[in-house]
Amino acid sequence: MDEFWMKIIGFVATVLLAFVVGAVYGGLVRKIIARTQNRIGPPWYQNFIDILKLYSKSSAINHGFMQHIAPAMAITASVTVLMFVPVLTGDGWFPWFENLNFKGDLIFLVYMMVFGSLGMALGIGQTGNPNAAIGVSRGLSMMVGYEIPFVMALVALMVQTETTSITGLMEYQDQHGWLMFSSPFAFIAAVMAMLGMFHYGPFDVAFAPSELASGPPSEFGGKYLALMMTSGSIFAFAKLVLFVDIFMNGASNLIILVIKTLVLYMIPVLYGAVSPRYRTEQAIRYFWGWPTFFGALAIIFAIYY
Amino acid sequence: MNSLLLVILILLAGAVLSFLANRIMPILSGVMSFLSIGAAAVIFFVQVSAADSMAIPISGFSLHWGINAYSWLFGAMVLGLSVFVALYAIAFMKGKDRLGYFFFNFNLTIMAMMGIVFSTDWVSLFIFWEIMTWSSFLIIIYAGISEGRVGTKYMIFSAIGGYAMFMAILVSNSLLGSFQIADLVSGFGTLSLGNQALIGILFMVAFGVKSAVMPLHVWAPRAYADSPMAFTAIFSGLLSKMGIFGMGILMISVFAQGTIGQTFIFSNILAWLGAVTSVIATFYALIQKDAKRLLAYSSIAQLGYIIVGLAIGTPLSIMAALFLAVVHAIFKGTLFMVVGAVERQAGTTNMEELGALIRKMPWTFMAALFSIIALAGVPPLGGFVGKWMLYESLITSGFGANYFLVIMVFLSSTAAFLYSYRFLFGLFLGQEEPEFDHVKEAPAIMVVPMVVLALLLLVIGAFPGLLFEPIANAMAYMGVDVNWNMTVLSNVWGDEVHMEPLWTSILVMFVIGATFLTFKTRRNTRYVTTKDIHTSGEIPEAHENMTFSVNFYQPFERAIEPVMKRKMDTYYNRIGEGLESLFGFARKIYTGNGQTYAIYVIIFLSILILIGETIFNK
Amino acid sequence: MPNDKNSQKIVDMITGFARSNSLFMLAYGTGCGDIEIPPAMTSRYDWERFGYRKMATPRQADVLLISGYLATKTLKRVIRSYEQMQEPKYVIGFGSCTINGGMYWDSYNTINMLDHYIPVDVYINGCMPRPEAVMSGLFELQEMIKRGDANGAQKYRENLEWYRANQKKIIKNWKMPDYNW
Amino acid sequence: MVVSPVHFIAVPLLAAFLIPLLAKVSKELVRIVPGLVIGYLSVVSVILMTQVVNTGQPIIEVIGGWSPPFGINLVFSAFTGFLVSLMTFMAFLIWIYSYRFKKIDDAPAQKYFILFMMLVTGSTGIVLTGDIFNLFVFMEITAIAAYSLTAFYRDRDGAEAAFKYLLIGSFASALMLLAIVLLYSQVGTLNMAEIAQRIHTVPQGMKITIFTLFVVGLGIEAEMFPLNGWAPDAYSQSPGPVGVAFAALVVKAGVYSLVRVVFTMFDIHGAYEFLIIMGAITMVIAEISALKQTNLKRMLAYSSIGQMGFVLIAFGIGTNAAVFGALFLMFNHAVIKGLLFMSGSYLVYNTPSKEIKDMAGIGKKLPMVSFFFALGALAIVGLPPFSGFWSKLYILMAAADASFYYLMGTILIVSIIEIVYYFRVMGRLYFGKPQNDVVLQKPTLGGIFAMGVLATVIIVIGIHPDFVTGFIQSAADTLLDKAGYINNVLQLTNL
Repeated sequence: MDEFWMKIIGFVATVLLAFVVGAVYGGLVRKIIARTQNRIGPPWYQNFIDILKLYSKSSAINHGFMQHIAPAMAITASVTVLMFVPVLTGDGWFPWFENLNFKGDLIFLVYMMVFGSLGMALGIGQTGNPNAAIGVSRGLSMMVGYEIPFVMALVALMVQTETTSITGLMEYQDQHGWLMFSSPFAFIAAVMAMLGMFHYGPFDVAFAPSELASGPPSEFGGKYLALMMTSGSIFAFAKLVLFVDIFMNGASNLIILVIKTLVLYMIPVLYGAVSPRYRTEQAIRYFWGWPTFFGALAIIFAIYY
Repeated sequence: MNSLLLVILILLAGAVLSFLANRIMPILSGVMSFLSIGAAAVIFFVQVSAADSMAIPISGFSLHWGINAYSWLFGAMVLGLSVFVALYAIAFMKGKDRLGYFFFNFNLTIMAMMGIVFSTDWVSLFIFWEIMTWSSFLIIIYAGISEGRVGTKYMIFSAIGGYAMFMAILVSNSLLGSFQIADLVSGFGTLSLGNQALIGILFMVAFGVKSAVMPLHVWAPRAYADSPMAFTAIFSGLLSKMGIFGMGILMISVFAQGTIGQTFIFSNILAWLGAVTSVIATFYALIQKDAKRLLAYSSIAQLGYIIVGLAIGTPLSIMAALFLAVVHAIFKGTLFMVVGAVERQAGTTNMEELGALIRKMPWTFMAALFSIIALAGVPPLGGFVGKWMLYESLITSGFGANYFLVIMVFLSSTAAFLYSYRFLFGLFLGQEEPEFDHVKEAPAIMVVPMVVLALLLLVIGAFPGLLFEPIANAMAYMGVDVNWNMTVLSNVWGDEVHMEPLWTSILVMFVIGATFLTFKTRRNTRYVTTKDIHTSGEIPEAHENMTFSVNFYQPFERAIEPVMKRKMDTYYNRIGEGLESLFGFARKIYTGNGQTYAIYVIIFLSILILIGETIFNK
Repeated sequence: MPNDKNSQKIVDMITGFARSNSLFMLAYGTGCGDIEIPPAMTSRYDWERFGYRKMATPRQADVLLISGYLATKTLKRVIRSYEQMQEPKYVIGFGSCTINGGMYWDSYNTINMLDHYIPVDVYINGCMPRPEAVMSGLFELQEMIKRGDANGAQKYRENLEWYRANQKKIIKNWKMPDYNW
Repeated sequence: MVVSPVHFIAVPLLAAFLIPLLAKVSKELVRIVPGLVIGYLSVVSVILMTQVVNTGQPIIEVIGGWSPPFGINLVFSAFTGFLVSLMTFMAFLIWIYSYRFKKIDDAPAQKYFILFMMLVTGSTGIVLTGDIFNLFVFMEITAIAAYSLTAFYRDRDGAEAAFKYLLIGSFASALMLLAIVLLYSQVGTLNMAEIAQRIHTVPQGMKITIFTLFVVGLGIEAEMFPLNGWAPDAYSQSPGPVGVAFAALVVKAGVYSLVRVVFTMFDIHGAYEFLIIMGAITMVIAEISALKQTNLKRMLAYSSIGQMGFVLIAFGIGTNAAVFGALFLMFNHAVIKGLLFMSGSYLVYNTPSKEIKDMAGIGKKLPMVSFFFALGALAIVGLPPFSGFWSKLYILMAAADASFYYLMGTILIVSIIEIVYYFRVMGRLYFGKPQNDVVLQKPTLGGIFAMGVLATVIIVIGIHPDFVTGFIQSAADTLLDKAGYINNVLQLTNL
């Protein structure tokens, strides 16, 4: 029983950590983008203020049941993904952040990541807003684009290490060093896929502000938007941790984790800050071009490894 | 009386009775059909055991029937789903004409499928196979769309398949001296390589047609889409599985005996065909604007996965294939029923016209939602379990080409999200239209089967072991042993997915999130219509519909344009045209002119006299 | 203790802080004043420093920025957008046109006093107001939110009939969903 | 002996001559008497067939007391008996069907039944006779009746068809006569059993020449390609019941004689392969032509030719199983094509153009007829559980056992073509939109009855083929037992 409560505490702590880190990263991103544009930018805690304000908005409307529960589905997906990604390894400084860590399986994670998007898409669909639907159409189309190199990279890793679970990959890395170096093509493919995964420029066509009226979430306000942003923060963190886990052998304490995730996160952020926007089909073709080539290379590399 | 015979006879009697009942009262027709299928199902699940077997001597042959774990799996699938669909069909077909005709063939198709499942020799299997073919053909042309062209296409391909099987059966009989399936299994290894290939390819063509593998699939989209939805649920859900049933026998047990099974080439070609089928079919599914067509293409794609699983042939992949087969039967059956309900209530299935039925048909939507989640393979529903096993089996198979196969399958199933969403969006979401204000929820008799099946998917997702058990038994019968666990999925590398924590996590978080959303400032949260959206201040008129539903995936279409340029259909049409002109030429032999015919006689006579020595002198 | 005044105050303070430092703005940029917004957003003045942000939809926005004159035709859209926004919501009248019609004071198709139609919390004077003025107007709004003075929405709800009567005078083909929150 | 094979020839011939006289007594007698005659023959055939099967010995009847090889003899063996039973059965159904086929006045009825009686006489005579010249005579009787029946409607098309038939048919007669003369000059006998006994004495070259003449002559009657130009026209221009008679009687007799020549009289081994090749070509060309037809009856005619090609293939394979299959197929073809022609005729009568495309939606107006047609279509393409399936199964099994894989492939591909055109018609019948309102020619009660009987036979045999397989098996055994045939016939000499 004790253990159970410890786990629950660990679970809550992990979610909170993910939220905090994710939201701070969100603020930092805004700051960085501002700096690249020669602006000062908002304070690093701006996202917290925004979320707080949105929670405090008094009224909210919905267009029906699906829209009502869509953010719940999003946060379900985010938290569940987080639960299956080992946040911290070993007996670091903060052992309670070793979350429930059900054996995370990569294929499962790939699918679980879609759960939230699909749930959101359904909610968005119910609003009847054409802009939102266009956004969904673009977003889903692009997802098909970036998932391919991503999965290729994952398959390459799985084949190379003969395990499909994240913990397995990390054990392998404990012995053979970071997969980032021992499987470089997979890393390249995955990072290129990551650009799309975070929906920063040039792959922000789904949410294109000022073209689609902020796209998919355009009918979501107040608590819905707040929950979506919370979920987004957690999800971003979870994804980053996943990348760190599979390519950089995770992190044993919080600082290393923050450093590693931040470094990784800077790739899409900085790339996005200076890039114009791709149209959807251009984005898809991009993903099915070089990233897929590297993915294929990674698989071939893994076969002969 | 033997319970196997009883099942068949009840279904046959049901067919005849429902044909006759139509004369008394049309609705009785459907009721008769439902009752007979229900009775057959009860007998099947209660009475039929592995000990049952029988032989019917018939003109020099004897038709052997029996049941084993493998055929029980498919039998259970057929009758289990048919009961629901038959119940649904009562309401769905109400008010249509020629119900007797429909339900006669409906029952006959199900009878034929049970016959296929029960058969332990090829002749019996072939007889029922052909009965299944023509009875389903008769239902396809029931709708009368385009004057049976769809039906003709179906019939041509079925005939190709059927006759390929016929030939394979006869060749194997002449080589092995037995029509028994078991004898083919045991004797296949003794055949020469050429004969193995011949029999293998012929059987593959036969089963490939029904399971709509790549070059043989062109009949499927229209046939699925144009028959009445109550039947398409059977057609796509079960009839296609008969192809899988046969392929399973071949891939799992027959080829394993032969040298051909060890060369990899055969199964690899098949696996790639399956994968390519699924990718292309998925692409076609997502450019459809008719929900029925969308589901039809989706069926083809899903069957592609199953074929990949069977062809790879590791224990896990076979298990994945069989699991997907069962789950696909359930969710695709449900989805076609959903489309049927929508068609019946709203009068159309065009996704560009329909929309926002969610508030009018909430139960139908729920069934559709669960089925779609299962179709897309998103956890935690049943579809995910099958997909996971398929991927893991490919990844752990240790064969280079399979790693690219997994990418193909993945591409297909990721693109499947697109059409999954399109389906739900097109029918149930989007803006409400006054045109469809009159739409009401389908009658309970239609809703209940759909919802029950949808819930079944939920249960299978939580306890996949419920399905693993019969599947593992079936595979054990076929000589492949697998380990299974009630709620844990595992692959050969020892990696596992535990469904329990997954379920707990998802459920807990969902409940927390939903509760939070619902109770926070609940009083202030209110429903507004879908007209009340951000439209830059413009207030849309009641008749203005702003749902984005035309060319929904246009950007994606542009991206995949090079693939879509080549259509199998056009190749067949070209072949067809070529043959037509060739036939036209042949037909000209009969000029209709008496003199010509006389000249033929003379020429023939002279030729024979000239070369008679060489022909006859042997 | 929901009725505890002190706790209420603390909550108010926190929400006031959050609301005032996170203003999502819906700019209704039909007038010429909208040209002054980009300088305010971009590197010269960079209003994101203060948590201001442009939002594209009224569902997510807190502030309706009426940037300039309003023709009778556009008034309807503005009202609609305003009503679609969720509380708490604020309106900033931008430029003299919104105050008294400005140079269009005698135009047949421009409204003169925006305040008659929707409640304006802050006016920014000038024709055009420079970005500095815009920023100062926003600061003013921030202060008002913190103080709890920016209650235009409440005013609108309470005096809905009066506003409606004014609006209907201008808009002849009145066809608008009910405003009921 | 109460009944004897002679009745098959004597009674209908007598009836044919009596019909004009009877017409003086009562108009109705003209219609009734042929029925009685054929009914009687059916009973006779059943009695004789049971006798033959029970004793295992053929009944050999010598006409005029001259024993073979000098006199004419009739051989009612299991093989010929089977065919004769089939023919009389079909003839009986044709009588029922045509009793009041159309409201025709009596003079044509008189002619019709006279000719029909002659047709029956000739066809059964061909099958029963043991004498090659006698066979020729019966073939002429059949042919003359058939020419006349083709032109029965006395319209331009009918006359043209009849003329073509006559033209080709005279070739057949001439060639056969020539062959018989040559044969007689070589072996000095006309008795088929004796010919079979002495054929090895004929020089090879001569033998082949004679054989060639026979093959071409009989091939015309058996609708072998390219000698079958007469068939489509004859089938499509003759009245409905006559089409049935062609399919069930005339062609069967032609195939019988060809088979008799190949299997019993001659000992040329190359003939079997020849039959296979010619059968395959016939089948392919005919089915392809059928595919392109727009006229229903022509389509059925070509299909009929195709089926005959299939029969020839089966005979050509020559094993016991194959011959069994071939005989089964002949049975099935008679029954099924009978049903198709009977129902097809009514479909055609209700569409003045006779075009398939104009038959759209007729299934709703004539449900029974359309149902019978659909059933026939399902059966003829060999779908289980109808009778056509079993014959196809047996033949293909025989082909597989003989390792004729390419042949099997050809047959099956052709079957696909068959499926295409039959199912196209079916789809059109049931699910096309009705085009025009024509005055419906409802089938007569007799017609429905005849079709119903055939449909029942198709379904019953399909589900339980054992009803006929015993007879067919003994028929096949008898056919292949060449020595037995010679012995049985020539035993009479020694008596």
